[in-house]
Amino acid sequence: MQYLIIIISAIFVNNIVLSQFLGICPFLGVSKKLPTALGMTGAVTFVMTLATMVTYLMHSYLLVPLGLEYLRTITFILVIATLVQMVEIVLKKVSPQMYQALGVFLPLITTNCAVLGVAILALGMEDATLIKAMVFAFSNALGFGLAIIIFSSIREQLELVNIPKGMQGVPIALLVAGLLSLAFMGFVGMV
Amino acid sequence: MLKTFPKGGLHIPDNKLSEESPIKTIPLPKIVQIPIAQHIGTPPEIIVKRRVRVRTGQLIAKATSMISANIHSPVTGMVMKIDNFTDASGYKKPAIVVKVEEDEWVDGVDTDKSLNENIDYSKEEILSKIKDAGIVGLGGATFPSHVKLNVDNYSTKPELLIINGVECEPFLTADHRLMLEKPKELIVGIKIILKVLGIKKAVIGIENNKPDAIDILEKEVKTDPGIEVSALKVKYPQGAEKQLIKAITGKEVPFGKFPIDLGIIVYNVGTVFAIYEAVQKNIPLIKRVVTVTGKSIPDPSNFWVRLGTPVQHLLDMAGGIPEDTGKIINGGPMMGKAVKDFSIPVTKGTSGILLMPQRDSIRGEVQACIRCSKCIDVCPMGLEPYLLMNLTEKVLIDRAKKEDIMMCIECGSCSYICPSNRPLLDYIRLGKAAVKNELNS
Amino acid sequence: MKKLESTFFNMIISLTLVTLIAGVSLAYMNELTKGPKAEARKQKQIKAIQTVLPEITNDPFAEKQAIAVEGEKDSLFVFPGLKNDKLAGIAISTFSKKGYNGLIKLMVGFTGKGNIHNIVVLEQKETPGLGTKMTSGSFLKQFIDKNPENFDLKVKKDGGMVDAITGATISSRAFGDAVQTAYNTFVNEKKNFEK
Amino acid sequence: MSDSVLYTVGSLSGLGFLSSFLLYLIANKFKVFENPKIDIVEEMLPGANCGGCGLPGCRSLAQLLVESEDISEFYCPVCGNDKMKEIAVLLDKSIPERKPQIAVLLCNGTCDARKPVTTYDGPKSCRISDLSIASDTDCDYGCDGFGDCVAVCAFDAIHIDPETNLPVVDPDKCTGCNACVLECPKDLLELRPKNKRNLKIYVACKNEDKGGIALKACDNACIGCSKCAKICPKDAILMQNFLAYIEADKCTLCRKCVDVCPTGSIIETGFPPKKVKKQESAVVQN
Amino acid sequence: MNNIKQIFFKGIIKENPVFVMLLGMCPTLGVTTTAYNGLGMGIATMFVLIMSNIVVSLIKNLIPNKVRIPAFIVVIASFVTIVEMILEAFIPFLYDQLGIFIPLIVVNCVILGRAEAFASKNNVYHSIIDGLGMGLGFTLALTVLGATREILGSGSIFNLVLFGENANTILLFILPPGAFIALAYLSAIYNKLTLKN
Amino acid sequence: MDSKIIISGSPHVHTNESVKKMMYKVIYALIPALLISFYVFGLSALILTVIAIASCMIFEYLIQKYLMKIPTTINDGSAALTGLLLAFNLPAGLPVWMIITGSLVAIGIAKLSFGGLGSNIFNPALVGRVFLLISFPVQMTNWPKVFENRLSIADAVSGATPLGYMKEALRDGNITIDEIMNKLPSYYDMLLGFIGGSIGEISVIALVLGGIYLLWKKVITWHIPVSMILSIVIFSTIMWSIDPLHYANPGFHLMTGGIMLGAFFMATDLVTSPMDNKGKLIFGAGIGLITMLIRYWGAYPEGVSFAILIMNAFVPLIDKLLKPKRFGA
Ligand SMILES: Cc1cc2nc3c(=O)[nH]c(=O)nc-3n(C[C@H](O)[C@H](O)[C@H](O)COP(=O)(O)O)c2cc1C
Ligand SMILES: Cc1cc2nc3c(=O)[nH]c(=O)nc-3n(C[C@H](O)[C@H](O)[C@H](O)COP(=O)(O)O)c2cc1C
Ligand SMILES: Cc1cc2nc3c(=O)[nH]c(=O)nc-3n(C[C@H](O)[C@H](O)[C@H](O)COP(=O)(O)O)c2cc1C
Ligand SMILES: Cc1cc2nc3c(=O)[nH]c(=O)nc-3n(C[C@H](O)[C@H](O)[C@H](O)CO)c2cc1C
Ligand code: SF4
Ligand code: SF4
Ligand code: SF4
Ligand code: SF4
Ligand code: FES
Repeated sequence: MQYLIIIISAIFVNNIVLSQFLGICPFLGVSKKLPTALGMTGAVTFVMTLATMVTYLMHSYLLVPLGLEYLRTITFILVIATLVQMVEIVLKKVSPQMYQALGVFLPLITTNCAVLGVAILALGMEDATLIKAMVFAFSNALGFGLAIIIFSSIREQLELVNIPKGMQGVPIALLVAGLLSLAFMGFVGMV
Repeated sequence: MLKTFPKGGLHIPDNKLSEESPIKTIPLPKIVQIPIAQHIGTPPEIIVKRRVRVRTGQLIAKATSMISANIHSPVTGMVMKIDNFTDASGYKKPAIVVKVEEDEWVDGVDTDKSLNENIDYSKEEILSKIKDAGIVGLGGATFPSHVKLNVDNYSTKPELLIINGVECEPFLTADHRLMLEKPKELIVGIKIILKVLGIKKAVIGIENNKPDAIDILEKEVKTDPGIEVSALKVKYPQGAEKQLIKAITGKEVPFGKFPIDLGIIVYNVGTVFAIYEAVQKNIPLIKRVVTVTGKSIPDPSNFWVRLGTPVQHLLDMAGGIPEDTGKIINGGPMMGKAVKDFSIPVTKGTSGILLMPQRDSIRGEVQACIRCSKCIDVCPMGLEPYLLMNLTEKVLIDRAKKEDIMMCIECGSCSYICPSNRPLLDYIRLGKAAVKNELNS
Repeated sequence: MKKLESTFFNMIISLTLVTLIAGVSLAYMNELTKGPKAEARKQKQIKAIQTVLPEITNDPFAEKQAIAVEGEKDSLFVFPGLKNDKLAGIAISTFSKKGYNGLIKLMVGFTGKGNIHNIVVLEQKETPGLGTKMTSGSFLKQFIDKNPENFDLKVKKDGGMVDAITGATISSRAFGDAVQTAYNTFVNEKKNFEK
Repeated sequence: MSDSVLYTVGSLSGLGFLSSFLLYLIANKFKVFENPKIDIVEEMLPGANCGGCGLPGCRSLAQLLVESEDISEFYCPVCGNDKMKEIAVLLDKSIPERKPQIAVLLCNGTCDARKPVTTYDGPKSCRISDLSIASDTDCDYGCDGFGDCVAVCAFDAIHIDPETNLPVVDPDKCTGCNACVLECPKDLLELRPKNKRNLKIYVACKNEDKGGIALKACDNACIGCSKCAKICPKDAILMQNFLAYIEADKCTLCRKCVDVCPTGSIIETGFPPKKVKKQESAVVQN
Repeated sequence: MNNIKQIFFKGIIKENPVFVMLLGMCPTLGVTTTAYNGLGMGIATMFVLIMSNIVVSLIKNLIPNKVRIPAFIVVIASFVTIVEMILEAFIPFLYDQLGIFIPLIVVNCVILGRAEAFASKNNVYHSIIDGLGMGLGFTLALTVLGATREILGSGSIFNLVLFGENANTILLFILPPGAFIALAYLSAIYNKLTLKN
Repeated sequence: MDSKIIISGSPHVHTNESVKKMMYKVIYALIPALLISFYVFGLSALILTVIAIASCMIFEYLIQKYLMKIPTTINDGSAALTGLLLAFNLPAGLPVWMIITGSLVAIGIAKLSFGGLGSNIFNPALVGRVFLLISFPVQMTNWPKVFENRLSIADAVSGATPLGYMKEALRDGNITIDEIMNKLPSYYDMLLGFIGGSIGEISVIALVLGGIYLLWKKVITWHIPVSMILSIVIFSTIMWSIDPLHYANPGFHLMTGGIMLGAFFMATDLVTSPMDNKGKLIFGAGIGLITMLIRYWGAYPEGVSFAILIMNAFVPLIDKLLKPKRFGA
């Protein structure tokens, strides 16, 4: 049950993009086409879960025992950066197509604050355990995925209509994100 | 329950004004203008010269390639010009102009009106007669009939012949009148085709808004167990080959395949009559039934018309050109082509001439698509016309192709129904042309 | 100068070096700010205590006591305030988890008689514009100088005396709940501080 | 030094060591080579993705430029010779010099000269109108004036002149990218050499009908009288299908033909005004 | 000299990180409930940006390509941690307000983006100017957005009450959807203004 | 156009239906519900309706003319309809400036920013309503009592909607559904519309009548209303049978709140619903499900508006995934 609450909360109620404001850059950047959005979701899910696992372990077994909590930011980001770069190198070799699709955005996962943000937020959960942290990270990644998939399908549709000149590009994307977030306000209070 | 095709289609006020008017034979015009490109495929090669006298039924252009058809002189007279003239396509294309002098038929033609029921030719003889007569499909697509009939070309064995007596276009009554007036000839024609195909079974599909035709033909086929008449629910575009097959047999011709791949062959009733005349009477295809109609036409009629006759002549015969004419349509209101003026000649594919008054001719103001999905609902091919138009408009031709734009049969149902007056079919045609160009380059 | 190649040796050395230098400087910075950081945290509470209590002369922090609350893991903190060695009031850092978005933390100051001297909101995550109005003077004012003994801390809707924030009954309820907890603790603990 | 400092330095540099070690291992194990020059070349290209090079986009050209042995086939009209040379030098390859070009319109069927005989009532697109009708005038070859070419120009170089209802090419903006030439369903646009003062002489007509028919359709039509061909000292004028065509590489811009044309369908641009004779040319200012 | 000016101003207008490059959107949207928060965040980011630009441009040639990103990130993270410590120690009020977004300065794409795209290719002096320009552009955008949201959503500006405490303000603007919507229209206005020039 | 021969591509005939006619049919269909709300809430409902419609049309005109510089489309009736539906979703007696703000949001933000009629992703009237609900929760949940202050526009005595009352009561705990139900208006009142709520959502009968008219006129199809209502019935029946003490019966849920208004008039908005019939079924079912989730466990007592907006967001995805079956495929 508590896992269910974590999942629903992360995907719908406190959606990482639409209400927590994390990972907005890739959300706006790689959402022009549905297939790239799907690829990005996959990459983020993988990196986020993995990163949270590693950082959680590091936090509990290295930083806390040594009293080095203030190194949280720097160690976490170092781990994430290394991890992402490894994923990038591997992906380039294993699936060049996907690498093409995600292009410059794989390195940007490093600077995707969602990954670091979730890693940090995971520490703040009540009665955190490793499994819980990972479920938390995974469902946040799904929340990211849900948002970006809907968003990219909307943007693909908007390609076919005549957006007024002043609203083309960034403004309409932000406006759609805003209305999406408005709609998702309906879920508040659910958990 | 009457049969029909399940998905899409719509009801259009049918306005069959000339329904009651028997097919009249009209006097010959002063000149005829015979375009060379009258059918799908390669145009035939002109074999007459200027200042040569030709007789009615004489071969004047000879089929060149596999998919091509002969053209015969529809009148007797002098070849005046061989030049480019605007035809129904709106473009200037080569045509032969003959000054009409009289109506002297070539030898060997049986001009006797009596019925000849005995089919005493072999399969090969019939085929070559049809080929020589230059017969093409008169239902709209003008595909050379001998090609379609040559079963040796196909890997699938034919099983069923469908005769298309649907005439789902509003206003047009040519096929309807033909079925009423020449039922016996049609049955003979069907038997000829069955003989060539080597099968026994034929179905005549007729929409339920022509009960008299259904009655007459049903009486005629009583003695023939192989031929049956199938009354169909009225729904546009039931006359389209694929929809007709679906309505009668329940089978769907897959995209990129032909009816023959299901063992089915479809002929229009006009074509069947032409085949009868070619085989039994040696008459080449030089005339056809044309409906001349329109709300403001004094006297909507059906005529036997020699090919090449200018539209002007037909209109004179139907009571003159009304003042407020806004559009001259070669064909029916849904699929017909608007032409530039009254000098355009009748060709093998002309099933009707429709005049529309000015007020009905102007299109409504185009508005944004309100996504009402009516166009999707009426599309008989299961396409999404709104999407195809939008994609074409934004030059996303690859995506349009992925959305199966090439499947569109250009029935026009979508443009008809769109409450926003969107020119859906116009854009879909453009998209199809773009896809074709891309394929070529 | 030419850029270093990505050889094994170079990679390891350079990254290790960078982290090493970062480590040294961070550690140094940490040593430097350790004191001020703790001080800042303390100052925040001290300031809150000073606001909610009448004038005091002692360092309430020195006599801080943790009091466990039934059914909760966290405890309340009690800070006695003395003026010239006489009890001037008690500040209690209290909380309620019934807020619209969970935890609300208050510092409530009681005079010796149990009258509320003042309240400071330490932490809250309520909806901006709704629940957050609890930090506004107009809402807090109604508690000042009231004694919970005869001032029912329930909202009016539930039969109490608190004027709820419009549109934020839940937050108001939680606020009252936190103050009530503090008052209960005050009643229990008061005698321990009266010298 | 306190313990905490020691721990900090130890754990951080340990982490640094570990990351670089892992990265090195992985990087070596999964090596892929992608020529970094592609990125560099792509950055040098204009990035308009206009298709002027005949390829789907700038990156495709960059890739081909880098990867092909012989790059003389490839040319980005937008870059022009200088930039292309720069790229060639960078890649250590050579390219032939190309003359800059500019689009011109081979139709002078202005509203006054060519009266419509029917009304076209459909989407405002040259291509679509051509699907239902050759032209709403009697000339089958002339400009439809719906501006498909305008829409396709990535450089804002074509505009429809409301007076004549014909497109006008801005010689300063046109890069000769060929996009409009490919787009026009009537094949009315042609790339001709660009020179300093925008000097050009060309026959602004594509009507292949006989003279009489052509003239009936449009006052400015070329009637195929061959006067220009006869007077041309360089044999630069080709007569075909009742239509004259001036070959740009033979033409020396002597302007003799301009004077003899009875309909004024030969257009000269960029020349100082002559002693007022044929002024029709003023209609198309490109 | 002109060059310097260009580097400086491009961050503020032509390549404004928020309106044009869409970088660092999370803090942009997340902390701008008030003008004050936007300003604070902007300044904190600017500090990190300038410092890391300096260090990155200093050590750019010492770092092999493969460990470039981790190395830059360590540099950035160090400065972020320093900012975090300073804020916690000396401006605790702002520290509380900015919350999780302080550590997230590390991943603010603007900073790594500039380190990668500019500082790693230019000298120290230019990198400082670039950092300053970008930082100011960022700060400006955040402050304007913060001010807009604060005025509409709370009826105040820099915590200065404008319409009286009980005025009905459009709450939505201090909630997440309002952030997106306000920024959407601000960038539309920005587009309009810059396009005209 | 002079009397020349006209050329255009086929087809050369067209139906009588037009966008304008469709919009007006929807407006006609809403009239019974509108009359009931005038009867129940009186003058303030009339003022609300007039202001909402007028301001929507004025904004449409001003923005199109002066900001977008395109021909205005106020004549097609869609702006008026948006205004009417916005009014239907607001409580009577809402301050005028808030109504106008809602219109600005509906027309300016939700509709014209996307390019106008047909281009918007989200239902404009609902965006306007939800914007107001979140921005002004106090005023937006201040429901005038029925049949009181009908003729004045003074501050109305505030009542509660049945759903709002139930949510509040359930949150306090210690009270069962039956006890709550006893304090609520009778089913008869709910059916006719003599209950508190937004002006247009109250009368089930009038709304269903209008819906049937639209179905008959083929402006809407049955798919969305049926699947939406069905999913609500199924979900609420399941919860009700599990725990009848804390979950109300399906009949109550159907008759309260904006379900009928939503099902027949707002979820069916052509622009913001899927094109494909299967897609429409999924869309409707999704709305039903989310509505009930919000009603049961969300912060808001009523969920139809949010549910429709959330499903609006899924429409492009649904359109992409669900296509009509191609002929011969
Ligand atoms: C390019 C082309 C090739 C065709 N090939 C065949 C064929 O091989 N066999 C056949 O029976 N019909 C063939 N047809 C004829 C069609 O099956 C069909 O009878 C004809 O196109 C008229 O149908 P419609 O008016 O519905 O389009 C062909 C038609 C076209 C246009
Ligand atoms: C939309 C559409 C409607 C058609 N309607 C008819 C019709 O009413 N009657 C008819 O004989 N053919 C109609 N056709 C043509 C048939 O598809 C087919 O070409 C014809 O029946 C084949 O016979 P034919 O080769 O003898 O012409 C229609 C085609 C299309 C695409
Ligand atoms: C987005 C949202 C935020 C809310 N925030 C709060 C809040 O911070 N505090 C609160 O007491 N109620 C909040 N509410 C309102 C509650 O859900 C509940 O309706 C209200 O507290 C009780 O109504 P009343 O105070 O008008 O009697 C919020 C509601 C919504 C929809
Ligand atoms: C059946 C039907 C339902 C409609 N429902 C709404 C609605 O709920 N909200 C709205 O703003 N407009 C509605 N409209 C009007 C119109 O579609 C709407 O203004 C567009 O969404 C604007 O692009 C409706 C129109 C029709 C035909
Ligand atoms: S014209 Fe094409 S797209 Fe339109 S309804 Fe007919 S088949 Fe479908
Ligand atoms: S019928 Fe017209 S308005 Fe309706 S969906 Fe199709 S294109 Fe759009
Ligand atoms: S030049 Fe060609 S593309 Fe341009 S307007 Fe004329 S016909 Fe159209
Ligand atoms: S006018 Fe034609 S050739 Fe010139 S830039 Fe534009 S599209 Fe290219
Ligand atoms: S700032 Fe969060 S992803 Fe860029």
